[in-house]
Amino acid sequence: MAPKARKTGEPLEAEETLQAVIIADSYEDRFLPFTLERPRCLLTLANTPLIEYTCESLASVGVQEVFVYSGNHTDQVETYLDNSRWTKDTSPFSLEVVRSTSTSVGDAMRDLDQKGFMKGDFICVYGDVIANIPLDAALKAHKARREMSKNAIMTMVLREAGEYHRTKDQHHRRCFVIDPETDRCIHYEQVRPRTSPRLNIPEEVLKDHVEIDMREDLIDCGIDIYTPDALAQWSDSFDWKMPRQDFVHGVLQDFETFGRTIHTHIVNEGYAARVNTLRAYDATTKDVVSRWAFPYCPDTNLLTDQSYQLQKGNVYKEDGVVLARSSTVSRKSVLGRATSIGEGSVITNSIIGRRCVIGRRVRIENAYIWDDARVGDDAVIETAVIANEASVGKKCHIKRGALVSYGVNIAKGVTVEENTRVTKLKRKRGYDNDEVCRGVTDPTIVGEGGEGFQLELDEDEEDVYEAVLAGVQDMDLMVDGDEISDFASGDEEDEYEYSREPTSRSGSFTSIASDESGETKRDMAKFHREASDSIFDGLQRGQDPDHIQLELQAQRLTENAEDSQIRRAVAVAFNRRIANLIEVGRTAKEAVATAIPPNQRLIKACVKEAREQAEFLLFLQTDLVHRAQGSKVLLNVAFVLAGEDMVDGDGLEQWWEDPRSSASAELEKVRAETKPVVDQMGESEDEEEEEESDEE
Amino acid sequence: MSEQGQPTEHAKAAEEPKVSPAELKKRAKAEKQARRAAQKEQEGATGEVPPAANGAHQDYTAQKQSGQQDQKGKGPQAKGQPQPKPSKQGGQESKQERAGPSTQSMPVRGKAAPTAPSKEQPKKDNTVVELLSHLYPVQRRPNLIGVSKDVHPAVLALGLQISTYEICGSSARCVAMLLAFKEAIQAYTTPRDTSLPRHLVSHHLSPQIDYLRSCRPLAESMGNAIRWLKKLIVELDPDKPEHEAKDLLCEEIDRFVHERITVTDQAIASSARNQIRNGSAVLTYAKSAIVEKTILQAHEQGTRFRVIVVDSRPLLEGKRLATSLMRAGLEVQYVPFSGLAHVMKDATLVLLGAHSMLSNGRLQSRVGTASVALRAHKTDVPVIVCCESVKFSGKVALDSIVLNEIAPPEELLLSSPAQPAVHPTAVTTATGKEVSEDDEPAAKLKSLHDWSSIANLRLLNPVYDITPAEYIRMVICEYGSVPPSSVPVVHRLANEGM
Amino acid sequence: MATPRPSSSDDDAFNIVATYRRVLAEDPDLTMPVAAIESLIVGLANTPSTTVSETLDLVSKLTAQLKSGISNPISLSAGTDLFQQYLISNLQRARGDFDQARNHLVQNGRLFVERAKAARETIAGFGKHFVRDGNTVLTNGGSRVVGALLRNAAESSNGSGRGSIRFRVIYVVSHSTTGNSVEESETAANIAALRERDIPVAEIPPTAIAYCMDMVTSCFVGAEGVVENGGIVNRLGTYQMASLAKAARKPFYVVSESHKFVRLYPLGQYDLGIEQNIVDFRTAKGSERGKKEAASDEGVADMEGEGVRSGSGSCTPGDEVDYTPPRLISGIITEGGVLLPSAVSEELIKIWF
Amino acid sequence: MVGQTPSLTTFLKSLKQNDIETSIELFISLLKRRQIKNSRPCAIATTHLLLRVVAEPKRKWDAQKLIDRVGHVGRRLVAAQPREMAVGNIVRRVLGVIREVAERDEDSLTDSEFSGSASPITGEFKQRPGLPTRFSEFSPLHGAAAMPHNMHSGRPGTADSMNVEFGGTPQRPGLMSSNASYAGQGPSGTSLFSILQHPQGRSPLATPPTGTQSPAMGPSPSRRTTGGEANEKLDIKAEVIDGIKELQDELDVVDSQIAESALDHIHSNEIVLTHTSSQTVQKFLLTAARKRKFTLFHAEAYPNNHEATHATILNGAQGEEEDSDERWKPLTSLGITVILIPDSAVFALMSRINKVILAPHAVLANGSLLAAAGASTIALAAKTHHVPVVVLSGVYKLSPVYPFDTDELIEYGDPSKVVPFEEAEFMNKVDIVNPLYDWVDCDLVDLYITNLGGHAPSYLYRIVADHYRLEDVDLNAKQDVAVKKG
Repeated sequence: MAPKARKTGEPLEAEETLQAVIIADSYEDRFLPFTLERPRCLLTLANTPLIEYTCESLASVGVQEVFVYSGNHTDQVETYLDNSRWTKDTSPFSLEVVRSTSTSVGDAMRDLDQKGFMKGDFICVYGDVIANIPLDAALKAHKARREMSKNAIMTMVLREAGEYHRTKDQHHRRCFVIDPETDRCIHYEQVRPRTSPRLNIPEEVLKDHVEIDMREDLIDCGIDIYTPDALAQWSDSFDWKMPRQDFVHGVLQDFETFGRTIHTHIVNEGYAARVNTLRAYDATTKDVVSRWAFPYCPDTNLLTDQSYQLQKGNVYKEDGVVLARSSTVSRKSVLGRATSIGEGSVITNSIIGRRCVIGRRVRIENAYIWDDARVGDDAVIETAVIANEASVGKKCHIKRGALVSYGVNIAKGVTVEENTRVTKLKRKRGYDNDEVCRGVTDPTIVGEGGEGFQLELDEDEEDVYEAVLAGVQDMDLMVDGDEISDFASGDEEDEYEYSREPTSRSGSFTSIASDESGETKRDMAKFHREASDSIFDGLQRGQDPDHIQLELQAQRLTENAEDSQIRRAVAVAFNRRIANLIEVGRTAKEAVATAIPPNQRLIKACVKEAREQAEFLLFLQTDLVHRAQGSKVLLNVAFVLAGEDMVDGDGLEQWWEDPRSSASAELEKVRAETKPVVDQMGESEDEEEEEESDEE
Repeated sequence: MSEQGQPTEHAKAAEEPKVSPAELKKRAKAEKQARRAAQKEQEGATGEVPPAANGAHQDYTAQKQSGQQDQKGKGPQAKGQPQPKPSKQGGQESKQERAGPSTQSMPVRGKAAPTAPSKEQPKKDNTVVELLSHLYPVQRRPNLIGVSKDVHPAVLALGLQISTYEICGSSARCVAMLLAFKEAIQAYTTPRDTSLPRHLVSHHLSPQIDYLRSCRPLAESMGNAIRWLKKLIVELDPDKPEHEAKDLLCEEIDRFVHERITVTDQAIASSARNQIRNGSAVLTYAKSAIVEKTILQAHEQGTRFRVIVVDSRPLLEGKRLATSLMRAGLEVQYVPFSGLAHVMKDATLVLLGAHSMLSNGRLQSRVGTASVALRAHKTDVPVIVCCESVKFSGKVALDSIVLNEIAPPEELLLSSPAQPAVHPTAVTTATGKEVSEDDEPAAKLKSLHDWSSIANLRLLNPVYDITPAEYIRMVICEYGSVPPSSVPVVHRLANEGM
Repeated sequence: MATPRPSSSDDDAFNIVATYRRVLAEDPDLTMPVAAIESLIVGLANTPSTTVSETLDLVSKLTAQLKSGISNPISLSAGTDLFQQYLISNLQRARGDFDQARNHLVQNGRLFVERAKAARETIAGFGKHFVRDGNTVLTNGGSRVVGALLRNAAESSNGSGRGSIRFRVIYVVSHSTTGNSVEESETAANIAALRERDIPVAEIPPTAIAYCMDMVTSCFVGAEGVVENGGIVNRLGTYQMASLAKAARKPFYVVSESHKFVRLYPLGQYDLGIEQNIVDFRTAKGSERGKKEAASDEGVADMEGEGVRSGSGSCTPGDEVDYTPPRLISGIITEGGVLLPSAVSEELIKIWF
Repeated sequence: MVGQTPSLTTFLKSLKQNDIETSIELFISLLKRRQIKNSRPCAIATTHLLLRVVAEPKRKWDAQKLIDRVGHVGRRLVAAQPREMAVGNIVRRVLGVIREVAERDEDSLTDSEFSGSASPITGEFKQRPGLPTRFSEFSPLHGAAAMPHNMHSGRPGTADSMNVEFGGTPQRPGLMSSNASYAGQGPSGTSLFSILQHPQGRSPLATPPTGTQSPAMGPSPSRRTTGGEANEKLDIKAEVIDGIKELQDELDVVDSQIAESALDHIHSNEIVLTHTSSQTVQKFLLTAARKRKFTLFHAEAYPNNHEATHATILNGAQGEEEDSDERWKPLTSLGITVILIPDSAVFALMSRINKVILAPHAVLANGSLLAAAGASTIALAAKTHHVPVVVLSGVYKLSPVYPFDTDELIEYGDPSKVVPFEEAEFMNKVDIVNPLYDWVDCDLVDLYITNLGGHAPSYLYRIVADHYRLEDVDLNAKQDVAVKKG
């Protein structure tokens, strides 16, 4: 079968038409509850359905023939496409929606193989990809390789990105081992986040290759170039479900036997992203709105009936938007046609669909509001998604991460708690996605007269909520500690529904424990030892804080340590200094007084926001547990720190609240004496705390 | 705290898998040595310099590291170069990262430097722009041979770092110089038949100074400092025993550094920050330690405002500024020089740093400043210059042609941030160049990297320009705020008065 | 805009000046040039003239009377000159259908008026494109065209079409003690109309223009006459406003129907050919002006058919005008489109040469 | 060719096989995806596309149908990428050509038709609008009330200007003079007379802008067609096609025409500064370089255009289509000293420069222009140093659009040109702005050089006027009419 395809493939070369497959179904449900009613690829991103972006991307690389695979909601997909310009005879490529019973990418591929649509090499993408990468180079390279050996069956197109990138899939650390000579991918693995980054590379790989790159800094948005041969591979092994975990992995496994090779094409220009989690949705929207995906920006008006205009500060308005005089729409927002904003309302960083009615004095931040939604006066909407035709009553408060699904009606004055997901429909038991039924309205959630209920999550869906949450977290949280990857549970691959491990819900900053796992543990320990030693020396020799600071900085660069480690090192060093002052007979008070104030710059340098302060205190505390007069010292330190305002009310508060600070009896004991300081600082700063908390 | 650069982490982490542990150790070692070295020269130095000078100052030290590394050929860049193939993008990219915001420690200049000498010596003639030929250094990067033996090693080292731009920024250079001089002075012994005040300057100090001048034209601040120092020495009581005299000198120098540079920053920043009000949009250009400090302080004292950072090739210093501000939690907008016209409309205040204030009220500062000031002036946005009085100068200048400095043209070859990995190491390696060509229409085409081989083609990379006084509303120095017209007054008071 | 003042007109069968005043009075939103044309037509109708030359003589006679009868004839002269020129160009050539042409004029007076008004609407129609969301517009009261323009913008500001346009208006209002009522009521009406339409309007005295110039995005003024070099003659204070706008680099637009183009080429403020006692030097003995009464009209020369006028021709206070040179004007918005001042002279050149 | 990224060349190739609608759609999406960008490529593509539209096989056009068709297509193109003004300009020019042709038929047959009765329509179609056109080009709404006076505006002067334009065919001057013979109009007729003109049969209320359009569109075609069905339909298609061909020729020669005047502007040992890479400028300088020695400072237009600039300096400007390899000699090879400087250095050097030469992206009706970002900073610096700023622009870049709101004309590009996408934290926290164009006000420009010669900015309105038909300035206006009617 496959060989035949190849045979016909050869002569065709000349006028070979470029074909592509869109896997429109995600075969998973990270977008619950929305995906109950709509296929993911029709969800709108910046008011344009995802599939549009995908098709654009394909058109822009000159694809001539497209097959769309879709599992659930196929009819919707079909109807949409039938009315879209992609099926008109003016469309740049011919498009066919393939109905299949596939429940995984694997099935789709096998089906494709049987149907034998594919004449030659083809591109395979998901229905939720946004990319403006020119593929010519990749295709050429691929072709060239295939000329040389027909075993080069696949090329993966990958985009470089830093290790932590808002647009990058946060919860699978996909690790590619590549032979730079041939761009061959010789090993692929998905490292469980927060587990030791140890790869088990078969040693022959290491033997055969002079030079290998290990890349974990790549955005893999599933743009692959297959040969028909590859399809054959799919067909040969029926258990394969996912292109990476199964296919790539599998093919590489039996390289020895079949000698088939998979290659990578790494690009460092252009944009590529997959909207496969709500978090990715959030990130990608940001990218699109702030023009990283240029030319795919709202004001490009991909859809013919759109009329977005860019205004200063990346505000996009479609014709006929009605803004009350006193309303303000500030940076990075998109407003759809015929949407009206009431007096005194403030829209920030939000996407609002068409024909929405936003009441008076409404505050909307980082929210995604789809078409025809209405929001009552004085409502507050934080980072949340409000789906089509949903309505939010007066004085409602939609908290961060809440998802309000289609047609849900939140009665006035109701507060929707963080990360609750309100919907009208629910899925019949069993995984047939299309089987949905109306659920019973739950007044406790949507209030009297409201419509909808909370969709309770099965284990495997948990991570959606985490994803949302993660999505709104700002970079530095994502950067220190792998909390995020922790959030979205570290299972294999997201096309996958099964075997999700329950997710931990650790607090929003690095726990001490989290610093020490597996191999990292060793490095960190090493760094910690060195750093704290040198700081301690510095303090002993009464060196200038800046100097110590520099020393520290240098070490940090070498060890590539994280902020929290620095803090820890500093904390410990100070404790040691103090301890040893006490040994020479000073009282805790004196000791602290001599140790800290002159060197406060050192602390200020690495301890800034409340979060960091809390962490710092935590480190102090935990370290003091096993030191003489620990509690006394802690009290004094806390006092001094507060006095020199190196820490403020928040810091102390957070620290005090933090479970880890009262984890064990001795911890409790140590911090006991410090309580007064905390309280006193606490109330002095309560007010700001309030506002901060809801700014968060 | 700007040092704890996330990107560095990424970069590092990103390359972790690729560099063998052995390599890792090597680098670690290299860096450690560097650090030690840095520290050695550092002794005492940091004492005077508060985190205030951070921006400049870290550079200054960290640069030392990289300096050392370059000499040992072990520095990260050095290692980056031999990478043969584009396929190593990862590696390069992460290098890029290091060159990016995270690199307060290694100003982009650092990279350009190594290639400079080799490229320059042979065909100086057709690389010089006649119009400005007077500005080209006789010989950049003096080779240690032929330097008079009187030159103190500390000064020698400093000279190298200055000439390779590892220490740049006029305050940083000034501080570094004085510290070096301290060592030089300590090492000095008065010959029999003469007395320290009479002999020291002429016979011991001047060779040092000349040497430094030969490395890179002295900054105004250095000039002032030197003048001050000479005066001080000459006025010493001849009968004072030598060691006392030397100690005295050293103390004085420390005091000078402290009073004239360290503290002044503080003073200026704290008066300048009051110019920033709630809701204002502060526009600044390139990177100035004082401006940075001012903005940060204003932010700390709770003023709500946003910052617009305009930046320009080749140095992209503004990016470093933007990074540190963003880390401090400010709302930052970053604009390439070409976007100037657009952002100026929204700006309510323009804060500029200075290389030096000239006696006719004109400002000498990073090239491009003049355009910014002009645009601001036209759109009626107040322009404020923050400048320590050490940088005030007796000189006058009408345009940027006579009084200026030419940086090595190679800097212009730096790959644009647009495509980092395309020619990341371009400056230093031939391979980098090829890479860059591959994705241009015709690979056969010449690239900018063989510019020097093309007759009639010149690259010109001036360092400063002169901003006319009428564009400047206010100059803030440690003595307070003055109109540009009274610069000479302050100069006499501050730099000649003593 | 000029207002009727007790006229010292000669005892003609047909009193052009009176007619003119009547016409103006009857239709408040009629512009002076049109009014002038109207009255000329009436005149033409009343006095039977058979030959072309007769007609022309008659018209020029009437024109002369009219001009001499009105204190500030600049604006209306636009109308009269236009009319004359039209006659000349049309009648002279097509002798055959002289009567037809004449009748056409006589019969269609009303039509012309309508067109004139239509022109105003037209201007308002696209002039509104100049007003953008978030703008602050500065204008000095009285001009009906500007009024219309702003009203038009206000109406389209409710999100229809291109989305809401939220702008604010600063009106320069001179409550000149002796100020003429028409003017004031005009302004008041405009302001009221805007406020009706939920457009915030601020009223400032002329002395405050410079102060608020920084918050202004663009200025719009009307014109009594647009002169040959593209400059304009308009109520006192326009010049200073334009100068200030220029200084602050704000666009300064003139809104005017094209029938207000006057054949007049002033070299400066005192070259408008009219007598204004704005600057009145006084000593204990009284005003200087007494003496130099006679020598008060240089530059009048180029307004043809214009003889030396009697002292009666001096403006009432609140009625004074000044001249704004073209270099201060960013554009002239006419029913035909936006002209650069340089284009104006071209237009006039077309008629007169 | 497998997976070839679409571009101007591929588009032109595909024009042959694709049917018209497809080509239009394709062009639109190419515009949207910026795979065809910058004035020249857009202009070229547009002409070719319209050529196809007009030449559409088995389609009999009468002028009106053709106008509507082209207008319709034009609107879609413009809507797709309003900031590529060249597209709109070309569309307008083509419409102009059509009306031109239509009018010629007119004359050949209307003489008999309406003898005495001077109807506005006949006027409109009889001769190209001299005065009124120029008079109201700037109007975003195409002249409106000015329409009636078209009938009086046959002036040889105008004819000439058009001849320059279309290499005027002999009969046209004749046509002009012939108007005089019509009743009710005078050679001295002018727009200012509008309110006094030809009242018969016109309700004053019909005068408002949209109204005026309708009679033009409505009755007239029927009138005309009833006239000379036969002789008109024969050639109109061919004629128009020729017209468009002429347009294409114009696009080919435009640079050389501009370059011809090089020697009048660049004297020996001059120091010239230019910005970003532009064929027009390159050709201009090359021509000068053949005869004169001068020094060129070249600002690199970072971050959007510096690569192209470098390439130009090193290897000479690129040929017509952006992806053809054909290049001209670099200036350096002609012994011209070229000095590459970063944009920031412009002010520093300005005091030594005698002339600044810019190439616009588009030139606007009031003499202001859009050019690569950074241009306004340069122009400003030049102004303050009293250095003349010369703008080289093909007529096809002159747009009759009036810049109501200059910010709207600016396109913002891809921030990753400024900061690499990889720098996660930076791109996440800092908002990065990368404008592609600058708006340069007319008072910063001293001289425009088009393929018709040199003009002061204040006179530009005239040139613009000569090239666009009053009725075409605002393409959308017709829609309004249509809407109002239906």
